[in-house]
Amino acid sequence: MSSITQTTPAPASVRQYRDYDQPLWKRLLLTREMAIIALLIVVVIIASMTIRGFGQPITLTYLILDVTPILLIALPMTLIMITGEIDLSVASVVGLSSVVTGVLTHGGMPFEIAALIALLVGGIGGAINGFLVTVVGLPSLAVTIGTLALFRGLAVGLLGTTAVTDFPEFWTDLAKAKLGTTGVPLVIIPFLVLLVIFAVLLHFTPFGRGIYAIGLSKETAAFSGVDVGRTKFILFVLAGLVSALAGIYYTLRFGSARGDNATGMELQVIAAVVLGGVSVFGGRGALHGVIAGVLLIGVLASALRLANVTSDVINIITGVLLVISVVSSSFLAWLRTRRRAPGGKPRVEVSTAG
Amino acid sequence: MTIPPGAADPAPALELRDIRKSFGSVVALRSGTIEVDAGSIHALVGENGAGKSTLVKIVAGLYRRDAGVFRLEGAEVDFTSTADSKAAGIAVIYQEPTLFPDLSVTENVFMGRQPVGRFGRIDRKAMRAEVDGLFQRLGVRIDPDRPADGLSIADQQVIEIAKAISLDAKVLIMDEPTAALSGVEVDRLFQIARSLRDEGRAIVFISHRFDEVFDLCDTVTVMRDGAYISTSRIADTNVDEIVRQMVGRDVTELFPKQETTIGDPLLEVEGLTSAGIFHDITLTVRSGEIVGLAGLVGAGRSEVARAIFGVDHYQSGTVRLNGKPVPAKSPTAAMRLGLALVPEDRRKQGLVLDSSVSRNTTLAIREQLAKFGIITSGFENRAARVWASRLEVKTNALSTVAGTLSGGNQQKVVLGKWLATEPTVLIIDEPTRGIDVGTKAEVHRLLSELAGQGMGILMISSELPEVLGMADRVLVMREGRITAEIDRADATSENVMFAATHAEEQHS
Amino acid sequence: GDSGSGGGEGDGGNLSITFLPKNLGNPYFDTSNAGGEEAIEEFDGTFAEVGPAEATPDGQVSYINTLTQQGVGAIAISANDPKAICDALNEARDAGVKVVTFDSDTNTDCRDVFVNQADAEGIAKVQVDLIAEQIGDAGEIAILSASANATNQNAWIELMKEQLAADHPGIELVEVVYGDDDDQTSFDKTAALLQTHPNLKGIVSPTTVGIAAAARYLQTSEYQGKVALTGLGTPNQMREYVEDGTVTAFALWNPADLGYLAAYASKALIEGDITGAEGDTFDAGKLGEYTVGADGVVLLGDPFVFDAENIGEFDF
Amino acid sequence: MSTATTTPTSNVTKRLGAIGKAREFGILLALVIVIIAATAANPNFLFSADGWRDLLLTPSILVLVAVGQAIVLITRNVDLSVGSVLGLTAYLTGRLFIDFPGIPIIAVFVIAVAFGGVLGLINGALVAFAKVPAMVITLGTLYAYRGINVLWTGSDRINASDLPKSFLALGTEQFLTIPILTIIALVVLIIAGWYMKNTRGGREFYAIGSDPAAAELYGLRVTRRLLTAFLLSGALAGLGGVLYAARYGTINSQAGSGWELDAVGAAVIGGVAIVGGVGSVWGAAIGAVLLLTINRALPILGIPDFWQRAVVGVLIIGAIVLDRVLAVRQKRKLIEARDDS
Ligand SMILES: Nc1ncnc2c1ncn2[C@@H]1O[C@H](COP(=O)(O)OP(=O)(O)OP(=O)(O)O)[C@@H](O)[C@H]1O
Ligand SMILES: Nc1ncnc2c1ncn2[C@@H]1O[C@H](COP(=O)(O)OP(=O)(O)OP(=O)(O)O)[C@@H](O)[C@H]1O
Ligand SMILES: [Mg+2]
Ligand SMILES: [Mg+2]
Repeated sequence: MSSITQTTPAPASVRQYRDYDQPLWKRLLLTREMAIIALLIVVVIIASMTIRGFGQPITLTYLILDVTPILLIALPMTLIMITGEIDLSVASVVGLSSVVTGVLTHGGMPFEIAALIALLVGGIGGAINGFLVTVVGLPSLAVTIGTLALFRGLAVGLLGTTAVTDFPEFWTDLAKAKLGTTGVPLVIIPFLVLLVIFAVLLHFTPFGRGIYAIGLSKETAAFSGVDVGRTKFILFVLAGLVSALAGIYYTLRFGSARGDNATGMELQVIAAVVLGGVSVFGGRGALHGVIAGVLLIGVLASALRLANVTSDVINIITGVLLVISVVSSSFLAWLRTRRRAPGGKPRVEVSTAG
Repeated sequence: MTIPPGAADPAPALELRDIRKSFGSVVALRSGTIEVDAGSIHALVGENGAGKSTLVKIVAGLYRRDAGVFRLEGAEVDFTSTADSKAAGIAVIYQEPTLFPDLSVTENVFMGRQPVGRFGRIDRKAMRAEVDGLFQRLGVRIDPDRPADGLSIADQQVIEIAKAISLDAKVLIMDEPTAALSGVEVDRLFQIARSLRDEGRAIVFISHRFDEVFDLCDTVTVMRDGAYISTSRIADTNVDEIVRQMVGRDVTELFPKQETTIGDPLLEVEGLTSAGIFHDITLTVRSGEIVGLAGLVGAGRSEVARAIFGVDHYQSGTVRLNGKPVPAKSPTAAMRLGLALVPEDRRKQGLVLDSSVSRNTTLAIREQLAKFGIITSGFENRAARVWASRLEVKTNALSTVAGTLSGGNQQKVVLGKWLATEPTVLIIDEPTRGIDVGTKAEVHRLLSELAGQGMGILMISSELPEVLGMADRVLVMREGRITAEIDRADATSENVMFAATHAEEQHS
Repeated sequence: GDSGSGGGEGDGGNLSITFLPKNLGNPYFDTSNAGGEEAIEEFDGTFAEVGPAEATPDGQVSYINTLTQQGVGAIAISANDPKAICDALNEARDAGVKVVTFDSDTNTDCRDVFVNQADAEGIAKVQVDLIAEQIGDAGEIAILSASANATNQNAWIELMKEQLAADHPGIELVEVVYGDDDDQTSFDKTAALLQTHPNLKGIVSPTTVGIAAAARYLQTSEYQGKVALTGLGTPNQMREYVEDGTVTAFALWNPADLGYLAAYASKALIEGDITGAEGDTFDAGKLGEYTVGADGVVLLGDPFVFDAENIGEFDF
Repeated sequence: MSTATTTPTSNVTKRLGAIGKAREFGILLALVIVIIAATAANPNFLFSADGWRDLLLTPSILVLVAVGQAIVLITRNVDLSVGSVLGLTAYLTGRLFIDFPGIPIIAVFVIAVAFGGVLGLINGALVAFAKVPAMVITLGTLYAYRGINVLWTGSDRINASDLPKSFLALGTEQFLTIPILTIIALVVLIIAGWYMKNTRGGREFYAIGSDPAAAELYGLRVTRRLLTAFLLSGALAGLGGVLYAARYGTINSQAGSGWELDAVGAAVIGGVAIVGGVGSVWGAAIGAVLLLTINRALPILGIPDFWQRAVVGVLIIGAIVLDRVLAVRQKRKLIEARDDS
């Protein structure tokens, strides 16, 4: 079998490069993010039709008030998780900034200055995380388990058994104020501003390109002039700042600065971010999915509470949803490959002759 | 399993016929055909993306064919996992080394089939003894107890070879095993391959280096665009013939060195030292000059390149570009000053494998592409298209994930990514590793052209002809030191190899 | 589920009353809620029970909001924070929901009535008296409390400190630690207390979770019978320890009665019998008639001391 | 490095081996410092009967859970559901004693461990077959298992009086001054440590975590190993649940909540890399002991209750920084040693 089949030499053809191998609608619609958004819409529609009281505007008000801290923190958390790191200390920073605001206000400082200092403290907390992760080179999970305890400990230590409750009414009212008669809380505005900033930062800047590159291949990113350390440091500081902001909001909304404010919120944030399609291994995810993830969990909880479902069932549903959301996509992929596989072939027919 | 000489053996050891395999809309193989006899070494050649590795992966049980016949010693088989192929007596050296970075070299060689004693306890002594024997045979100088992490690509490749050989398989498939190796290692490998052939094994050898193919193999099969083209006995054919079949046209001269005027020094490295890795490295690259950096695998050339570019640490020494100091430990700063590095390990250092061709091509220039700090996919695609077509990257869409490209096409994307930064000095580590003849000529022409335009190029290469053909000046490294500096006119393979292997030699 | 959403039908107003304890899964509140349910069945209202899994104010706020949306008649709540849930409660009240706090109060302006288990003075005194008696009125003692911000515990601890200083100069309170109303934390804190203070003579734990965990640790340690333990506990949880001598006596009111009274106070508010003003009186079924005191406080009665003699008679 | 053999590297080799040990060594050092400091402040910490017992007893259950967690982490996965599994099996243990009076203790152990194993297997199956990140799956089952627990338990609670005395005794009894619980934990630790180091299965866990794609190429049975890892983690959490019941005697629906972070923390502090392939169950066990011993040492050292958590945080960070510094120093020495050879 040494016959040489000579084909006619053809001139090197000029290759055409399409931008995308899939049409726009497919790229937009068949994504994890869209699946979550669709699910969110379905849940809202079903809930408004079947659950008494869900359709009122007040539901929206309470929903937004409830999820705002998670929405806020989810923004920097998404970026951090896309780089493949994680920050478990965010809820503790919420508590710490709440306490700092409280202690300083209680000590006679104007609220505005106290809040600014609390923001600063949050930023410093984030910088500590960032320093330990990027300069010392420790795994972020271990570092932030440590600072989770440290920041919470500082918060509890600073206030002890007391809770500060004397905040200026102007600010506490503002935290709960609504936009005109719409029932939409005013806090949505600072959130939207931050959302735009973070969305542009992640999806439309060189910095954001670097974030994805780091998450997918740290080494390649470093070889390509992405300053891996600086990028991560900035993100941890941002997480600290935004968490501190959420802490101030938290303080104002409940009118109470306590050391244990927002305990355990880190897992809620991470659950929502992950539900929104961000990979814990980094490199994957988008902000619209994350926002939908946060809202989906919030809407479900709100609807189920209204339907008098107890919190344990809500937890089960949240958990199952998380599992289904990730399993379903790989299940679909599996189905697709199955349909294409050659039919009816036996699995193995290795000849072991010889 | 020695085949008695002269025994009639009608069934080939390995037979693939009209194998078809597609990934989504991409047809990787249309009609993959190869027939390998026991006791022979069979070359498989073809352009980048011709489907060679895909064929290998089907034999390995990593992919399942969509259609076609696959027989081992005459019996039809269908593998669903790599364990199946191993059990059937097939050993594969993949194109890209895949070691467990955290495990020791020894464990890497034996993973999944460690010798065990009582209670399933792994017999470390036996394992170690076997590795020592194996490494001795291959002439490997790697510490068997060190973790695989941090090994150079060449060392990893050597371990892959050791692993495959120790499997003692009936069919041994080597997918570009020599791409990262230099002469000495290649010779050792060939010795072993020949002795295996003489024991009656069937060997498939894939390479883009024709001298190797003609040196080692008995038969050669050519593929193009996923299809079988021809099979011939090595004795009955020649390089030009095969190249024509592969590429479908004649290929221009391989080392189209342009005469350039060499100008002022651009890159000046002085006394660069990193304890335990390299010492007192002093070198200069001038405008319009291609400086070749030769040496054996593990001589420390890649480390020098990485330190100059600022990826790695160094203890003392200075790096200047255009007279300006290049700060240590900051690739970003080095890039701003006009330095670029095409790294040796394209999968770990060159590419973001899970990202698109377009994103990869523009990763290093993302800041220049941005307008008012904003960058969009549109900008990226526009810039990427220019380089994809210049380097003839074989893909349909710029959104293709880089990891699914063939090895050579991945290399092209990395090249494009760095050329896009329009550097003053380009450091390029193994520029044509895994690139087919046609494109190799293109790359060489491109490098010449760039030098002609005044770029300074520091080219690290383990391929001696490439160094001799392209470099204006050759530096030779041995065990972390520069041992010789030879002008183009004086450089011969003998004196370069001598400097690379003999410590006593001290050129000035 | 439609239990909580019964609209304003019926003449006497909307008698759907929802109990919102500090957290679910707490046997103390189980007992009090059962008392509430009993009362509500007596007067044909609708009973419901909701609450967060962990004792946090923000968890409670979500539920208060939901109850506001559902438009229940009254909320009977044990507050996790005196201030943090205030705004939510006031929004509920603006929407016509009556608010009764029981067990743990909020600020006075956020609720209509507070059903107090026993006045703080009395609770502090019974515990101080018990420990003084058990350690012979001299030596080191420590307190194992609930969470650091628990309103009622903190108030009692302050009063205990005052009473100790005034009437028991021989007793020294060396430390207050917080077990967060978590079994395991309280258990480990007890161990730490005993090691840190080798001369400790007694522990006071003014929380049902804390006292049970401390008793369990003492029972298995070399300190059993040497270090006295008292505080507030439920008979079912403490029975074993009283019987084997780890604990001699502890105190509590009847939580079922507390819930029962809170339910009747809610009913009275809904039906307009009381407004929460001082001097208002209402009927509380089997418990008789109660009068609203200053600041809208309704007092259940004095705490009860359980010991080996009488513990057999109780089951809650 | 002159001849083709490996003789000149043997010196380097030994030092490389030392790096591996240094990972656990740093944490061990931190632990010893904590114990010495606490004992200096109050000799009772180590030298009283209760002090000695608590020193060994308190971390034992977490050691079990951390060992399971370490195995999962080494395969580049994570099991966040361990706290919920522990809580669920602890309650199951109580229920078994209440609903089947006279049930043999050993049967309870077997049932609970098997139950934990099944819960772990569910995690493993979802991760291995659906090929999705374990963190998401187990975060989901963290909520789901806890929810089932709350649903089942309601506000019921198991009290010490519901459990047989002989069972409770397991939680405190000692053998040659070593608590039974500690002995159980040690036996599990030794077996797990041996298995991870010396068997094909154990090494394959490392391989899979080190590079899952390579594991596929090598033809390792990845699915089976992943299932095993999660099964082990679940079963050990189940065992932890039984022992939790024996030790604490009271179990409500929140038992073991938050343990996932302790377990992951213990493993990571003990040198197990969150990205897999690196570390040992020994390190995780030492990490667990360190974590809980710090907690107990602080009151002894006179740190006021409110500030303890802050100090715990500082000490956790200090321990991992120390570990890191030792590792880096060792590595530098090793590279410099290459010049001398
Ligand atoms: N997993 C995959 N998904 C999609 N396309 C793939 C995949 N693997 C290979 N391909 C495509 O199949 C074609 C053949 O690739 P293959 O790796 O077999 O080429 P090759 O002959 O080995 O080339 P080289 O010499 O560059 O290594 C290429 O176009 C490649 O992009
Ligand atoms: N992190 C590390 N730890 C220990 N040894 C290392 C490390 N990195 C590299 N080495 C060793 O240093 C030596 C120099 O490697 P280097 O990759 O620079 O060689 P090279 O001359 O570029 O050869 P190649 O052709 O393989 O690229 C090799 O022996 C390599 O194994
Ligand atoms: Mg290939
Ligand atoms: Mg190199």
